[in-house]
Amino acid sequence: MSTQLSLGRVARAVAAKDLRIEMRSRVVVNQVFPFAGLVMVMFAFALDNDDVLTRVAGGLVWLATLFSLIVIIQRSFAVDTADGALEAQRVAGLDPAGIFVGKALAVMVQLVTLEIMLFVAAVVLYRVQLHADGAVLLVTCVLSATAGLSLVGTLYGGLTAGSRGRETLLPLLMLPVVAPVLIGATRATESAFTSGGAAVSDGWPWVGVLVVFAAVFGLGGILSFGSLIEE
Amino acid sequence: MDHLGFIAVVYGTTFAVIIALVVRTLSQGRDLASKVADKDKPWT
Amino acid sequence: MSIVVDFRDAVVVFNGFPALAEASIEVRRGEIVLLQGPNGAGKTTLLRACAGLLPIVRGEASVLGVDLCVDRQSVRPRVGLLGHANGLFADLTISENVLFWAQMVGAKVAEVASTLQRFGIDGRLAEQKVMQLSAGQKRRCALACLVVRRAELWLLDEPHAGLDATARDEIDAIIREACAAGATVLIASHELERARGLATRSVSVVAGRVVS
Amino acid sequence: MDAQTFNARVATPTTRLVGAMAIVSLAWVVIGGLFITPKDVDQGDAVRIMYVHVPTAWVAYLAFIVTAVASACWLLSRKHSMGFDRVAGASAEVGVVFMAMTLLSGSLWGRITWGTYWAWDPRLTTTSFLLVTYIGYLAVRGLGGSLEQRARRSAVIALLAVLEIPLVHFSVLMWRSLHQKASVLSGDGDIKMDGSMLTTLLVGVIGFTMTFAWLVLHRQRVLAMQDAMQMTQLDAALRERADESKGLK
Repeated sequence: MSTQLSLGRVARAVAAKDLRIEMRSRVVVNQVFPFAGLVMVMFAFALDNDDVLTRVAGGLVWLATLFSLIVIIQRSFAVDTADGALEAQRVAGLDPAGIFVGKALAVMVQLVTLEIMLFVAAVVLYRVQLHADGAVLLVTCVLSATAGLSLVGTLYGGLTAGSRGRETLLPLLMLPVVAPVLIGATRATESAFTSGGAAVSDGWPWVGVLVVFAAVFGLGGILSFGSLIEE
Repeated sequence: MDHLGFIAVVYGTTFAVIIALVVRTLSQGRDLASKVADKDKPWT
Repeated sequence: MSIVVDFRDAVVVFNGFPALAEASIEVRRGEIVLLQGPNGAGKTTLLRACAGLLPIVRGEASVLGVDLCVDRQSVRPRVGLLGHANGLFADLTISENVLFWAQMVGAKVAEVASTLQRFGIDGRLAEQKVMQLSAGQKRRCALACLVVRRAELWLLDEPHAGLDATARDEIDAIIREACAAGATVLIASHELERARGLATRSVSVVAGRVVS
Repeated sequence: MDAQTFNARVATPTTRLVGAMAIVSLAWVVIGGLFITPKDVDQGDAVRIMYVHVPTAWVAYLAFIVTAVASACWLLSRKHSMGFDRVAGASAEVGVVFMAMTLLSGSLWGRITWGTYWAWDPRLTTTSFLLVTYIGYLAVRGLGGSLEQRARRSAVIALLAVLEIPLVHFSVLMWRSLHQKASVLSGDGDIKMDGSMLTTLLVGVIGFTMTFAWLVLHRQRVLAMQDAMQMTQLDAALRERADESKGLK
């Protein structure tokens, strides 16, 4: 007799599996990371002004993250749908909420790694400056924003996985939803960099928005992921 | 009337779109109603 | 509970087409039933419906005592479906794949090791990535996953397809062993000679119906 | 086989009444809005756009409330009646069209009054996000699968949109309030209305709501017939398969 496993254990196993697959295949590291770096360089070409770049660096980092999120989510579900493993997980009766949380966790780890790289790139390429009190804000902002992005991405990625036209449907569904994260994370990051004369303390209310966002969609995803991945 | 062009565009498109929607809905309905038996139309 | 699969005039629609058209079938515990019939007759749909993947549009259907018209979820952990896809993660090794499923049902690591050994997957082979394996090795790996999941009802769709004679023999042995351990098996196959030798009973699926 | 009748009409006395009321009040809006009402003291003739813009905006938001409520009803009702799902779908279809018209008339009005087609006003931004979200909702409805799955999936998406929209609105609000308030927006909507202007606006709201009701009722019946057609075709396909299996036996 098989027993239903708790959400936490399913989530841990799924997250470990996804991360191990990434460690082996290195698709995200070898393809998505360079892509995101390239986007940062392209922004510099397009804006072509050092002062402007320093001023909008926060927004560019989060835009590059959003573009990469789409690709990472598609990769995350391609791993499962390539040989029917997502269906096998459904047939095995795994708690869908556990699959949801696990995949979101794995995506979150990959995104945070990517964002660290992007912020280093911003310091080097766009000449932003970060002070100690800003660093605390920045870390909190990155963690809460990334949680929200990963949860929403996984939610809509699960819906579009295996359906026709998923490449185009995913951004259409996902981007409007993550708009508050883009706004909030960008403002908080600008405060952390004190770009455009912003004060570090201005950023904290935005972190509140990001936390609420992640909580709302985390709960929404746990409740609804099962019905979204059903045929 | 000032801004006659703008006002004409607003009234024109709004009502044209509504009429188009109504016509499409009616023709679809008429088309299907002749194929679907009355027992499947709870409103009749 | 001796009747494992019980379909009565079940209709299952796939892409707007009645792939199962008022099909009725009864399978008892411990049977190995061969489903034969031409392509498009509804064999795959019957297996997927048994796994609770497809909604029953009309008629009645129950699997392992669960009414599929009401609840298609709770039966799933107890059945194992091996379709055209193996459901494996290509970038992981065999033992990691099997371990993943073992974790999901709370099986012990020692149990995984012994299962792999029984399947002749040990040593260097177990540490190879799935994408480097042959079709037969992949199929064996997928069956090993079913074994560690301790499925009560095995639903096998063309398990012999694309395999050489040795691999087919190995798969037959695995199926017999599972059956001896108390599992019930439904096999859809074109390898009639081979599958008849394996099955305790065979039925035909014709135009969405089951004919004995 | 009982005799089947095919009544070619979709309309019922109720929808005819609603339709007639819609036509009368919309005619009133055109005549009243363009010719009878006076110019506004501040806005001039641009205020005439309001008689169309405000009611369409109201209907667009109403449509999405109807979709959300119908989706929740479908999920919560024990029987999962398909009627709820069809109302949700029909309402979203009509709502998307009205929302597009609202954005068009709004930006033309903005060009006259504010001097710009677009301003990052929270209401405007939220409205455009609502439009894109419900275009996505309609795309999800078109994904295929069984009727029940379509209903479940789209109901979940509609309710997720209910979570999304307040968050979008709030974050845009907070974003704009941290910057200096856009000066073009001051005085927006505060029109000194005289009797005929107010009446025309009110009749417009009633007329467009009636139009919405008529469209959703009819569209929902069309969807019901499409679903019934699917069932009839299934019956035919079942008979065909039955003959096929007899022939092969």
